[in-house]
Amino acid sequence: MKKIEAIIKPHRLEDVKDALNKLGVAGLTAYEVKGYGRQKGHTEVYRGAEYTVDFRPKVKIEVVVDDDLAKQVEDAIIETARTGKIGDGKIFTYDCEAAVRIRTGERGPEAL
Amino acid sequence: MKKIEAIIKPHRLEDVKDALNKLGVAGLTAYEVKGYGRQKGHTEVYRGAEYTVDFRPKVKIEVVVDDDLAKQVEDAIIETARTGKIGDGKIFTYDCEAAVRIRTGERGPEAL
Amino acid sequence: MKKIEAIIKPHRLEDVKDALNKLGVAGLTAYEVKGYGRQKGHTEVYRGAEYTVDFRPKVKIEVVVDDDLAKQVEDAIIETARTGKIGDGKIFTYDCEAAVRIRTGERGPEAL
Amino acid sequence: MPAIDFGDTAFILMSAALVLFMTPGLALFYGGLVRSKNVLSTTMHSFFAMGIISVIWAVVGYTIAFGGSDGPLGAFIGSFEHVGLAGVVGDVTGTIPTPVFAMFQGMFAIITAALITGAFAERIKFSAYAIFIALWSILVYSPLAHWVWGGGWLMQRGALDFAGGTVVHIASAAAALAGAVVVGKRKGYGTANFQPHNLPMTVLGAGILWFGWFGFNAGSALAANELAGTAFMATHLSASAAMLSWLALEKYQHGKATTLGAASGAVAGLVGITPAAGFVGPMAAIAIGLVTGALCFFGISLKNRFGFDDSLDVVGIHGVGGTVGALLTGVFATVAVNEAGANGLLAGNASLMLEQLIGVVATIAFSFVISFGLFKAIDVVIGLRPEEAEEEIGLDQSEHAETGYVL
Amino acid sequence: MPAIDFGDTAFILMSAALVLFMTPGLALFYGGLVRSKNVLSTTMHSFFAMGIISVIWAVVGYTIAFGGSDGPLGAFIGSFEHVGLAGVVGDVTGTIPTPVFAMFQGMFAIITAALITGAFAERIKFSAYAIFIALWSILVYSPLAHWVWGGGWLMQRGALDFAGGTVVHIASAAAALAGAVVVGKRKGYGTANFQPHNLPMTVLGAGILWFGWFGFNAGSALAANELAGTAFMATHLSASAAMLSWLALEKYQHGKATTLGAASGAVAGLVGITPAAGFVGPMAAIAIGLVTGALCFFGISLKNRFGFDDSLDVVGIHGVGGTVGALLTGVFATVAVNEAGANGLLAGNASLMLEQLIGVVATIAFSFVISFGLFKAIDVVIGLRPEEAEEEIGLDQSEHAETGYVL
Amino acid sequence: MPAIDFGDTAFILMSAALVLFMTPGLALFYGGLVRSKNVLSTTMHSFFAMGIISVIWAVVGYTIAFGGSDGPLGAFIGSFEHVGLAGVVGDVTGTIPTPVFAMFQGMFAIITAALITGAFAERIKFSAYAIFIALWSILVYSPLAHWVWGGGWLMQRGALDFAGGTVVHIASAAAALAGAVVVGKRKGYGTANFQPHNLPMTVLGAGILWFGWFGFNAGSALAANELAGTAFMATHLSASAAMLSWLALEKYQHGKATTLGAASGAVAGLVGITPAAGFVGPMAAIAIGLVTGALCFFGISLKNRFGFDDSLDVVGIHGVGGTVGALLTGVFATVAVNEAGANGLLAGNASLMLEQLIGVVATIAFSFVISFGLFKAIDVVIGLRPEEAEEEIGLDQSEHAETGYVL
Ligand SMILES: Nc1ncnc2c1ncn2[C@@H]1O[C@H](COP(=O)(O)OP(=O)(O)O)[C@@H](O)[C@H]1O
Ligand SMILES: Nc1ncnc2c1ncn2[C@@H]1O[C@H](COP(=O)(O)OP(=O)(O)O)[C@@H](O)[C@H]1O
Ligand SMILES: Nc1ncnc2c1ncn2[C@@H]1O[C@H](COP(=O)(O)OP(=O)(O)O)[C@@H](O)[C@H]1O
Repeated sequence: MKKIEAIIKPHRLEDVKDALNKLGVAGLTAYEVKGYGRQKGHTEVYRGAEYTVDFRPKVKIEVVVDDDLAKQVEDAIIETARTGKIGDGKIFTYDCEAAVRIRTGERGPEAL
Repeated sequence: MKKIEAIIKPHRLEDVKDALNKLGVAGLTAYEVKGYGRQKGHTEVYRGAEYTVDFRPKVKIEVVVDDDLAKQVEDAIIETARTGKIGDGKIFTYDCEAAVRIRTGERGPEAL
Repeated sequence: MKKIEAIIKPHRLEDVKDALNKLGVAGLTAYEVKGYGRQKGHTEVYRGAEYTVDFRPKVKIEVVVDDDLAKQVEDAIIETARTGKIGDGKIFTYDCEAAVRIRTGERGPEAL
Repeated sequence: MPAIDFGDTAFILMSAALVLFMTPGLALFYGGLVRSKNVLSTTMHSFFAMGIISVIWAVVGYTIAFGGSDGPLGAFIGSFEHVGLAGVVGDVTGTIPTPVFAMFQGMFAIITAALITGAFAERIKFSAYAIFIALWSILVYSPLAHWVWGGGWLMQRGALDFAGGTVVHIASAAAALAGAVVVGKRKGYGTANFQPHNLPMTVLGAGILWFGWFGFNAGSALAANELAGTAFMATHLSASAAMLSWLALEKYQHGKATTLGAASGAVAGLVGITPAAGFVGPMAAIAIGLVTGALCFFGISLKNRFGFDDSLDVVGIHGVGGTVGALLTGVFATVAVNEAGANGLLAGNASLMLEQLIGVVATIAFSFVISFGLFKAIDVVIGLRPEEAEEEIGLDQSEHAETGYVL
Repeated sequence: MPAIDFGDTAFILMSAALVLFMTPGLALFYGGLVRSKNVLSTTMHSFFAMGIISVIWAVVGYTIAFGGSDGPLGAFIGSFEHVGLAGVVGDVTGTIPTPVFAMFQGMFAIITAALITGAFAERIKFSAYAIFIALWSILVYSPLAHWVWGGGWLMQRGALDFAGGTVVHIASAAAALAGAVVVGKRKGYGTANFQPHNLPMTVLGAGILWFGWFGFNAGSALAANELAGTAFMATHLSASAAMLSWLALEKYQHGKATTLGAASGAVAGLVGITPAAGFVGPMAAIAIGLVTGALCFFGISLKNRFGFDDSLDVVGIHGVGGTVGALLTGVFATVAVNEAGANGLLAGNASLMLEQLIGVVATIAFSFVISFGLFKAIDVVIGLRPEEAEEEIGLDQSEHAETGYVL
Repeated sequence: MPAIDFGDTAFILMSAALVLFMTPGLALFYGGLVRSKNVLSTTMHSFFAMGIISVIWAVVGYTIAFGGSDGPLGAFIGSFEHVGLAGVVGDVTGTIPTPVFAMFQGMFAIITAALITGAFAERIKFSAYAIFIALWSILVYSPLAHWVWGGGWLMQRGALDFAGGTVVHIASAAAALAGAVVVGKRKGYGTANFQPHNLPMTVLGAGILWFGWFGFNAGSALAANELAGTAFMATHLSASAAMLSWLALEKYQHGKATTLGAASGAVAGLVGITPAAGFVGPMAAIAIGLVTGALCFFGISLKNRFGFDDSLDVVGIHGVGGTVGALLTGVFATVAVNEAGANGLLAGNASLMLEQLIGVVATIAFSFVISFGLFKAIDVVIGLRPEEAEEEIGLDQSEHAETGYVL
């Protein structure tokens, strides 16, 4: 199995989820992260003191899928998460050795 | 070493932690995530507008352990996180190539 | 490519980011986590009821880099995140199979 | 010069303070309903009104509203004798010092302007907003206050508006409608999730509004007398009853009674009773509350039917509630409660209803037309909306260089 | 008809507003103490009381409490002459218009009902709750108010209760105890973490309660006179002193003085002084505060000893504090402060103590028994608790289809 | 004994309640500005002041401030006749019962102490803080109140301070400066991010402060008369105008007008008008607001120039604002507004300016020196600061064993 991690712009989450859903991905996990990258941060001012905030709000999606599906998932994310502007984010792929569904104890692709 | 990631129901965290502790796991990292899966979401209503919330609050646990311990950790999580109802979550296992304890510079299993 | 995950004390984040930046790391992702480990928790008291809080606030940094850079990144994190006191955290290294930049579709080290 | 009554003065001083407090309350009420990236800009809309409108009121607003009606334009605006609050210190209005009267009335000018802002929350440039409310307060609010309370034509015709159903609620809602239309919809309207980010904040805001509304309505008696007591009672009972009818409908339509529904219903009831508060008894107040709560519950869906993005339901609550309240005043008013008032439909007088209707229509027309023009003009000159990317990042950051929460 | 005093009227109008404001304050105080998934349902308990109790009060509550005592049941409930607040407009009570009196008293009815809700927070169905407080207000609160303030039997015996130690605090705590027992413990009680989710919110709530309590206690003089001043002073000093004794004990027992301790101690002191406020001098008020703060600090552990889950310590604070305050009124009351009051133990009169005790016991018994019966009956008919899974998800979502925070 | 006026009494009772409410407001204002790990400790600084200062005020503070001035030390402190508030019940001050006067004044003692805490927020041991404000209130606040309002030497010289520009704002700012210097900078000052954690909370705090300030300033007329109305008007207009000048400068210097700027400017304007409120007309009030807002905007950068860490800008806002206000009182005061006042520079009397200056300098010197000594002494005896590690974890956890938010 492959674990695909995507760091995307927060407002793309719903669309990405729907796209993956259409591919037959039954589940995924998401959370808010702070991203630092080419996309510049911004400056805030509090009582005259300027703070530079380098991190931008992003959402990270993690989804473990069968090897066959990995490519399609990647493509679907690229398609739905892309706005064409800097800061659209990255997709990273890792090998996942084992998966278990806690409720049933099912293992491997069945657990997904 | 193995990295074990478990996505569980939030109220199971304490018990899972205690169980791992008993196995001799010295440390772990946890954080709140939003999970999408077979467990359905719910509908919210604000001034007549209905929103479907597909994500459910989950907690993700990450623990890196020596290869020998991996199976026991997995079993312990299954045992303590299981409620038997849909949405109990998943356990994923990955290979971890290296570990360092920042404070001392110790490496490998020693670092855990 | 390698994925380096570091769990560090929250107030070290800025320095670590700057150090990695100097090494030529163009981007990274960070988020708040709760850490359980050798560093003890603390006790809170609410209307006479004592609660033990075992988890401590930590920040987790994730950065995917070219294999060559991995060692330097690790060293830079150790150097900047270390305070010498318990709870300084860990660095874990994983293999990353693929990377894509969503905006351009670039792949591999180029995507970073 | 009539004598100052210290009891009355104590009451109106405190009422003025209460009405001022409604604006931070509104900031919370509105602030909790937007997304967290816009909490400060929304809050700022209200808070800034406390600054700009107060100064404008002192300089010209008060005199336009309450200057003498003897001049040729006296039916429409007051004379300019009190520019810069000249002649106010040392004068007496009714049984209270005129500075107290001027400040009490000034607080109404603030909250009215602030109410409008719910319509274009999350998508207006701060500079455009600032210019808009400054001009609106001078060109719309102050003249309207003159029409109804300052001796202008509506007052002369005999329309009843105890504490500002037309001047405050209908006027702000008409401006809000113009704003929603001209400013346009929020980016992502209809697709993105505009769920309120902090409902406990909104409920606190509603609580403060309710609290402050006693100053607003009972204070409008301008004395600590029986009438103030009656208005207080009507205010409280209408708010309560409207909460119940809103919740009942919500339960019926969606299966659950919500916290936001309770807060919205209460505010609707407060709006509905505003024109009537000093003219009706307790059971009429409950009736007004029940009806207003129910009609506002349906009112908030007008925006969907007509396709404008009135983000925080200014039209649905203040427009519908203010109109319903003004008309129900024509139904329930009775001189048994207030001799200085008039009898309404139930007391056998149908003509009041006509006056009420005229008041409503005139206010809507006047406020909508000028507001629409103002928004259009500002849009041409400096632009109303931030860049798309800025709207997406959120106005707190793009307009104010701040972040609401770092928890 | 006696003359209306505008100063007194101004004061009671404002006091009524302040007492109303206590309920949103309580919503914050309680809301901050629960888990974030129940913040809205807890808030709603208080806020909804503003709706339902007000309407009930207008329809029957007021007349049960303050209708005439001449009828055969006059020692227990008032006559029904004021159903629907009939006869209230145009009437005068003391030196204030009766509508003002009726509303001031109505605010007490609201907050008393809302106080109970701390006992069963986080685990009651909203519908069950709504039915409970509606009935409770009619069957328990209004009669009790009649007993103590409306000319009923306790008033005739001579028990002193300046602003509601028995009627408000003891009555609500007894109902709370019944609720905690019948509703049962929260899922996970004793194992899960019930840490407060938002203490700044709770502290703000405590601040609003303190502020509003001036209306509650000083307003109970029903005039802006010396007595109001004395009651104001006693209220403030008792709150302060109780905060100090609570913090001192906390520091001694747990090593740290906490913010929640400061807020809880202050509320305890406000509860403790409520029955005594108009009968004691400043140093007695400080003594009452110190003692109440200390005893409530121990009071909150009663629930552990007796094994009921009084989630937000209604019994520990309002029950213990109200009882201690009622008894200490029997100790410290003196006609030197209030001629219309009575002398207590320290002024050489032991008999007052007995009356106070009778008042306490009667109130506890009456409220507990009826409340217990109500809870049991509602449980049988529609059920008190949501499904386990719903309780776990949180009542905000399961009962109200809302989420408190989206930060 | 002069007669009690019920209107005046109603007003001062309510004003006292409003001033009390300012302290929870300050807790929010300050609490929102610190990092979330210190929100409770910062809140506690204010809230605890409500406990400790009230009791101290009752025991000795009041008599030091308002005891007779006939004794040999009478120019500096009051006689001890009112220890424990002896003789207060039953007495009358002006037209209000003395208990009301004593409580109204006591609320000033609380907020003044609480204001100081912004200077050493996020890094002081709670025990050290508690000892400091207890002693400070006795040794600095009460004597100063005597100097200016209790018949002491500054009052005799003729300095004008309507509601506490020197006693409250300058005194607290001088103590704050001493605190910032002696306690030292926060760990990480200059490098770490000290961004406010909850600005909506801060804005709400500012709203409550504004609301409460009406009690503070208008209440200082000690009657519900014309003067109270004038002071109310001046207060409101200065706050508004200062918000505008602050925002204008901010926009000019940093490109954006901020929400925190609006809140800070308003507070600056409220500070600036405090000494002048009852002596100036509306346009002078606007002028004072504009100037104070602008100078405080620059004032907050003093700490950078001089290198002290006044975390929440007590010196920059209350010190600068109080001083500017005191001096501008010397410019704008006119007997046309208040016969009991004096003419200032614009009315052709330069000598008032000198008195104002003497008042300012004497207050700064007195408060700074004693505060400095107190801080040093406490540092030697029990230590002012927590361990470094504790400061890093945050004072909520290390000093109070609590967590602010569990969202
Ligand atoms: N090497 C990296 N490792 C982990 N996360 C990264 C890395 N580079 C970028 N990111 C994440 O991707 C986000 C987008 O990257 P950025 O360089 O801003 O734009 P783009 O994706 O268009 O190149 C960043 O905010 C960060 O969260
Ligand atoms: N393929 C997946 N990749 C990553 N996370 C997943 C995946 N499938 C499910 N999850 C996570 O596991 C949680 C539980 O899954 P769900 O399908 O709801 O129930 P169950 O675990 O009982 O099958 C989800 O909320 C989600 O966070
Ligand atoms: N085996 C582990 N797997 C994952 N995270 C761990 C593990 N051990 C420790 N951690 C993380 O590292 C943090 C620091 O570890 P701790 O044992 O407290 O101190 P130290 O790093 O000095 O040994 C923990 O709070 C936890 O977040």
